[in-house]
Amino acid sequence: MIARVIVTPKAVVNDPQGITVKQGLASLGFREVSDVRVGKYIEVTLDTTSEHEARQRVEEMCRQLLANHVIEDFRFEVTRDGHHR
Amino acid sequence: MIARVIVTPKAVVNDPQGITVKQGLASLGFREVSDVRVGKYIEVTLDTTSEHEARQRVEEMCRQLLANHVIEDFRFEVTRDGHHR
Amino acid sequence: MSIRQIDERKLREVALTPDEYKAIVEQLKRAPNEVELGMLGVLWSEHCSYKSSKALLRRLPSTGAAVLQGPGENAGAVEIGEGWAVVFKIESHNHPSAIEPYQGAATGVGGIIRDVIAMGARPVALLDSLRFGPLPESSRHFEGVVAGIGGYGNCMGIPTVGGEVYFEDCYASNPLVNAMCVGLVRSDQLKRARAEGAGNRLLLVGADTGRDGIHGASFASLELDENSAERRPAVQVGNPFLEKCLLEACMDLTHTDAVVAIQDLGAAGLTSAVAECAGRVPGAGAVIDVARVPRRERGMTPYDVMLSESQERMLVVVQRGREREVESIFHAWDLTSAVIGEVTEDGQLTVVDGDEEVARLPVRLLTDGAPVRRLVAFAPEPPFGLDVDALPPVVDPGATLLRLLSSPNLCSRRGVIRRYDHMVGDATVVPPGGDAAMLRVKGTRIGLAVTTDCNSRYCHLDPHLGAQLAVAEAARNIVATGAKPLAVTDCLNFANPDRPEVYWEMEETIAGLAYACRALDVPIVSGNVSLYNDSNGESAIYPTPVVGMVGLIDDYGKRLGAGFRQDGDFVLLIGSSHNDLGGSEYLKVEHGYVAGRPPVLDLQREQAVNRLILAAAQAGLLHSAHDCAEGGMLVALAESCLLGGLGVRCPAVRPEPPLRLDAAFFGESPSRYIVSVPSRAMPEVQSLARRHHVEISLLGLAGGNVLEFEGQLKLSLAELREAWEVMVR
Amino acid sequence: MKFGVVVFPGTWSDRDCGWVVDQVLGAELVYLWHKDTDLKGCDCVILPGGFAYGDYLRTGAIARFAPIMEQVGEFADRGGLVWGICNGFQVLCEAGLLPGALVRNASLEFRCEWTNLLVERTDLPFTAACDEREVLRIPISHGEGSYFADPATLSRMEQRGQVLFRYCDKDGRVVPGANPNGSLHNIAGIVNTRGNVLGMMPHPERCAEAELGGTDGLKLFRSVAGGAVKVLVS
Ligand SMILES: Nc1ncnc2c1ncn2[C@@H]1O[C@H](COP(=O)(O)OP(=O)(O)O)[C@@H](O)[C@H]1O
Ligand SMILES: [Mg+2]
Repeated sequence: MIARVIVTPKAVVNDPQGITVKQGLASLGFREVSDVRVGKYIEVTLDTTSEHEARQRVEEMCRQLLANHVIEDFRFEVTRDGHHR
Repeated sequence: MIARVIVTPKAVVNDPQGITVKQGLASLGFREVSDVRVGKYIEVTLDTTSEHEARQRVEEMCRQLLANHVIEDFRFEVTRDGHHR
Repeated sequence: MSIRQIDERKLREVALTPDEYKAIVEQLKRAPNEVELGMLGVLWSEHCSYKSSKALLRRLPSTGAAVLQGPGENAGAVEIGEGWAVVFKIESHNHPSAIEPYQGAATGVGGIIRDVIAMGARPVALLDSLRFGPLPESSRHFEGVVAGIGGYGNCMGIPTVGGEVYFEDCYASNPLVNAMCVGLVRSDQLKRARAEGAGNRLLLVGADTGRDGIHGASFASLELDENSAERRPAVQVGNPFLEKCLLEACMDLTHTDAVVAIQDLGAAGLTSAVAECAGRVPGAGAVIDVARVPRRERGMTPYDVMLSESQERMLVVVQRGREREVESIFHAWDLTSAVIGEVTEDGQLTVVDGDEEVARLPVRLLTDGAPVRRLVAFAPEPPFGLDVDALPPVVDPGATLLRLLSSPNLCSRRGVIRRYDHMVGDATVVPPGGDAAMLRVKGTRIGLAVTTDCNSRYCHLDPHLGAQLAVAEAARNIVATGAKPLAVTDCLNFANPDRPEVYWEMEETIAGLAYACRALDVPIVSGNVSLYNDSNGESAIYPTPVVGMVGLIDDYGKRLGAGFRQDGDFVLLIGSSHNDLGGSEYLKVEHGYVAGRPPVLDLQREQAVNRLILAAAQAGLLHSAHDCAEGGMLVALAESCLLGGLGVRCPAVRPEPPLRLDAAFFGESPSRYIVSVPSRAMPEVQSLARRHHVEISLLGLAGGNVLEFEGQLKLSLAELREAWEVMVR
Repeated sequence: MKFGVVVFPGTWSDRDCGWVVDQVLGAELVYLWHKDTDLKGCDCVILPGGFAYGDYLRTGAIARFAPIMEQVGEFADRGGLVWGICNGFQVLCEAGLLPGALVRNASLEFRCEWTNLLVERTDLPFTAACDEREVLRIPISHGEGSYFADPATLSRMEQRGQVLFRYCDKDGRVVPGANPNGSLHNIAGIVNTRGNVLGMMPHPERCAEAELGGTDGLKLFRSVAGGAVKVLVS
């Protein structure tokens, strides 16, 4: 199983990195960019057969370690194989 | 338009963060985790109507700024609205 | 056996010439196999074999009463008293940094730290000597490199206390990133990486081995060209956290006497680590089983494992039978370790994969076999001369001063310095920002001053004199803190030595270094050479011999800073000024060119001036000292004001002919200092100066918040600071 | 008075804190290994600065799960003194022993420089030896020291006087220009409601001796030591 976890800064938390990237893009001529948020992407490979169980475990990992609920939101998807969508 | 860009360390490249997070998860009892890779998630909002054009532009952004082609790969999806899947 | 039997492509891939291949075949009396060819390729690369510079390097003085370890080990070591030794070395990471600035610089820092650890010393300071093309074009290099150095050093908890940053056109496509590490060890605990004792075990510890930087060493010895892209995987990602654990575990090794030697893995990975370790012991050899090497990736071949340059790995030679004892120390830090082989006495480096032998080469062939390259030197046309008398006189010295203070090479480095943790360790008693930094040796009163210096413009105009001036400036920066120059490590950065004018630069530079180090009595105990800083043969860099110097003061309570401290202090210029405008920052900034001869240097006078400063400092007569470097007397004076937050009032300067006003203000005559002296101490300072036959002149009185030369210039500290801190966001 | 200094893999201020406690303050010192499960009877636990576990993922995220942290949590609940410095502050937030979180500096740059701190309370063991609204000069050294808490939490903290140190100018004015990292309300250090757990980004252990540029840091160590131990050097 592969879990693809996306962790993003909460909207209330200001995201200087996002702002800087946006400015960087603008200075490169990408003026159509109106907003940028920068978060984390975490790919977890699990030796589990049950997709259901995998989901529960990954949910646990996120709550305990992968994300900090004070400043971050998380979401994830679990797929059987390595295919990217 | 919203582009969701995922930047990951190249498969051959050392990923200290992934290695350390994997050990962290193991010590928390998530022993079924066989591999962890940590990358970036970048959400770019564009004022563009054409999805096709957006794709081309985001591709450009990744090449020029968002990803470091020396050590990172990138992939992205472009959607009309803010919905996550 | 002839060259035709191997195709040229394979040779190019391992960066061996047909002649070198012939030499291999002759000495082996057979053709090397794939693995052997790869191993020889990396060890015979310029980076590992020094085949183009060896002959010249022998001319450098490397001995001295206090020297415990000169060149040849992982780092040099010098006795500093009370049972302590200082260990230090400088190394370049130019090519990787050109391609991936952050990781290139970071892994450069990681590498030099491991060299110091291998000597059994605890790293206590880092310095970084950096050169880039002009901003903003080179800001990607500049920002990435500074971030990378901080990223690694800060995470390791080793303060970065010094360095340099220069911006010059010639570095646009060949930035220079030289990192220096300084460590401390009890003299009797000093380690040497010698594979003694047949049967002793080879323990590989730290990171798992991946396909990192295969051919990195040979890559570092090639000019950057359009194909560099394909060699890009040679750039790696460092793991400072792992190295920190490695550091602490290696420090804990002092708890056991089971360790025979420690050797870091750097360029050419396992191959070079084992070969060097065995090579230092006559007749010694080693057997390695690649199957026992912990891997990060699947499907790695013996070739991959032997050539991998994965970072954060150490090789430890352990007494046979005591592996467990040593491994337990690494396991306490959650580090993986594996016994991968043992020391032999057959003088061969044998590589097996399980029970299959995959390579067997004489250690000597690997370490000393590379044919020394005999290169031609040819003096190029001397650069433009300079007719000083033809220069228009300086109109508005104040305006010129502001332009100089805000010029990229002279402006405040605070923006860089504060991105480095320069305080961790509670030992930084003179912080970066002035001349040399100083670290105290805890538990003693001993202070260690450290600096890196090189004005490559001087070297470009006259490599022999330029090299001398680099040594002299380093010494001056040390002396300005009240410390006595102790020893040197050098990083020689050049373009492609196959070009006669470049090889000539190397000859001249090394001769100049040797001459100055002898005259100032500072041995060179370690160093590094980086060649081919020369993309596509165009845009060759200036010859850049970076001098890293360590100095010693027996009581750091007597140390000096560069900034003025006391209202009413007398401000003196120590040393004499001449029309030294050649290659000056003034000439570049105000007149737009690099020309003329570098300042004349009289090493006897240099010594006299340094002795005077040290005597006065020892006697506690000085409140501050700052050497005059780029920008000359007036820039140095302004820096002393800004660093101390105190102005200075001076009568007009009326130079004695033939000395010109512009030269008096902005000329770069060496052997000069700006000092501040409490009035009561003036008589003693004057008599000291007489005794040392050193010219001193009273510039003015410290105090207030303006820098003034009556009727010539008057600037508030605020104005000066605004100009000086242009690069501080 | 016995100080315990916790050592995680990647910690580096442990030796500096140890030096000050032992060599400067002259108090009793014990190092606490992250794998330890008892606090060796110390009266104050210091979580020092560094990059525990490389600060990978998030600062302090992995360290908070170290075995020793359970003891530290219980010790705090019993009212024991817990003092997180820099990385230690980050660990305490991750562990939930202090509210809020520390995020990337607004400049996105690591910053090592001297700052001025306004002492907001002197009725706590950590600042007992300071004067009312004293300004302390103490250096910072971090890349992720920008304090964040949601508005509700923040105002609750302010009401309860949980903000102990704020970045200010040399005259004690809490102004944006004195804020080195973008912390909300210029927050440099906070305590829990009970006042026995302190987290601060600046490094007092780096300014306990004049030769290092200042001695204001020693005031905090003295406060904790309650003047009970006599100072060897200063
Ligand atoms: N890259 C750097 N890293 C750390 N410190 C630096 C760096 N560049 C300059 N510095 C510090 O800034 C101060 C001024 O640098 P520089 O002008 O080269 O001094 P000098 O002219 O005395 O050699 C010195 O203390 C130096 O160590
Ligand atoms: Mg100087």
